Amino acid sequence: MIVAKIHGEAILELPQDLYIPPEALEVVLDTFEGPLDLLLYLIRKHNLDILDIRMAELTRQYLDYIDVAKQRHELAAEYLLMAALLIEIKSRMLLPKPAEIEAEEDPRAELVRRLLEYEKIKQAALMLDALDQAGRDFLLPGIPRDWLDMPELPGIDPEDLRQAWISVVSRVKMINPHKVELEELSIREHMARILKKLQGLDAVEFVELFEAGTGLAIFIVTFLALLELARENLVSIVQADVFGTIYVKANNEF
Amino acid sequence: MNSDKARIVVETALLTTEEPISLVELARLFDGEIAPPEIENMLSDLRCKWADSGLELVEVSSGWRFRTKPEMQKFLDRLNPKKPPRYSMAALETLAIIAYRQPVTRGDIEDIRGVAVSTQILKMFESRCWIEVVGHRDVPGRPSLYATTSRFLDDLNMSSISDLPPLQNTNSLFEQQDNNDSGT
Amino acid sequence: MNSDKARIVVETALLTTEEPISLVELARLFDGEIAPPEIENMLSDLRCKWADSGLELVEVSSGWRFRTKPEMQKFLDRLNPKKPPRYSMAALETLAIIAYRQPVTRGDIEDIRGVAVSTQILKMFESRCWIEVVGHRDVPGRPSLYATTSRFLDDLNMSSISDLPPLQNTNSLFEQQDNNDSGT
Repeated sequence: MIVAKIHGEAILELPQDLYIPPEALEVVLDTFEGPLDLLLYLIRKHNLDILDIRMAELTRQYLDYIDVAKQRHELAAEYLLMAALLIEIKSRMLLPKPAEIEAEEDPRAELVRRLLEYEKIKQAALMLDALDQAGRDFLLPGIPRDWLDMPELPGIDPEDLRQAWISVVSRVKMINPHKVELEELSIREHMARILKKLQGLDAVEFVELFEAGTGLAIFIVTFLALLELARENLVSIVQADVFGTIYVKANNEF
Repeated sequence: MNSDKARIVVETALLTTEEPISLVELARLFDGEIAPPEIENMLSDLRCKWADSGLELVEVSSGWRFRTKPEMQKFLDRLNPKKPPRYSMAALETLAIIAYRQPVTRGDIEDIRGVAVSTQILKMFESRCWIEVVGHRDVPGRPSLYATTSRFLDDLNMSSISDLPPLQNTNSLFEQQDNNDSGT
Repeated sequence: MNSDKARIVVETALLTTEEPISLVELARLFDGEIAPPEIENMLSDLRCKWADSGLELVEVSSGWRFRTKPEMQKFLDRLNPKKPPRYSMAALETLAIIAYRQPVTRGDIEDIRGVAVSTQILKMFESRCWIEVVGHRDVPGRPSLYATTSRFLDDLNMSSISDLPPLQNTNSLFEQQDNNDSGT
């Protein structure tokens, strides 16, 4: 048996969800985001084409709905405003159209536009919610940097030192130029190295100061550094017997 | 510095910040010694290196960052059972309007949703740095214009607003219109 | 779950948690399916795996966590640059004298600079482990002899003191000396 025809298509039975029991309305009401949401719900539940809303039916359902809700809720003004709008649209559709304003837009058009836009946004909201969200669906690595509390120390580079040296030298040159002389760096470096090695020790064998495998140049520089240390009276070089072991000791360790 | 060492530095920087790091910022790690194109190569090396792990290197709106893969969440949730609350439909709709229709005023949002927008919802997204006021519409009252931030894109793992899922037409309306159009 | 997959889960948990995670908590990741001793094995595997990176896996009192290796600091600090502090000219000159003329006493430095050297400057470089006392000159008062340290070389990216910029040709003073040298 054909119950109804929608767009020329035969409907054989009533949609199951066409009727909403009144006591269910209150529960459902809280889930609606507003009158547009409620209208969309009613339209979709009726499986109706949003473009071809049957205003009489929709308005009746909507009014039933807010009537029930009104008894138990303080109803938001937006719902009443929507009710007024629906009734206005319905009444305009009932009026016979004089020929001269036939071209007038369907009174439902604006409502349909808003419903479609709202439905799009509703879907967009669900799509947004479905996106992976930092903190909810994935986490971010954040290994703490342990040293952040440490005060930052000034950084320098070798060029800073050279500039500082030049500044010292040029100043000294003005005062007393002959006191400054250029020395072979590596001899100075080895002097410091030898002193460090001697530190805390009674004496070190002369040959131990020469590291095997470091090459002739290093041997010579080490030897020169030793001579310089002796000249500056920073180390003593001792040989007890002829051809005996030569010992080197720091003079501060007496 | 050799490139293995440099790659380790880039990896460490990315693992120690929750914020994404841009190429320009990554170049700062090396005081300009390594050019951005070379750093881009390192990033793609790192992406391969991490392919079989629980994190992945991704490019989002404000730069590069690691994130956990979705399949890890099941386990990680057991470690930290408190989950951030889900947003209400009202909040999500408001966010969707700002994201898809930006810049919008509060009035625009109310027009689309058909109900008043609670100040709380806007404040909540503002405090999460997901939306911000980007200007004022030149009408009486000069209402604020809201737009989404790059933090919003980062948190949703997108590099631009065009990565948002496309809006769907929900009705035959447009099909019909198309037919009508082609008929005329 | 196979143990490779489980190790990935443990690694991911450790990389995304700021607090150390105990063995018991790590076992929670697997809902008790994997026993703590097996997780301990994974942790030691992970420690080896990370050995050559910028992070290291360490056990602290409350559990396991990753931390950044100290040698990464230099680079990571450049990401959030503050205005870098600088040494005074007096401090730099003192350091230059120690670097180029080591070993020197405080008196030597004062002779060269022509002004008194503040104890604070020497203390500052000593506490930074850039200079150290390597001996005492055998003269009345037995003054300390200062030299630079290997830490100083490391921090300035030099492998030896001879990597210091050469002083030749930087000043007419040295040019004269060079001429003299070549003349002899």
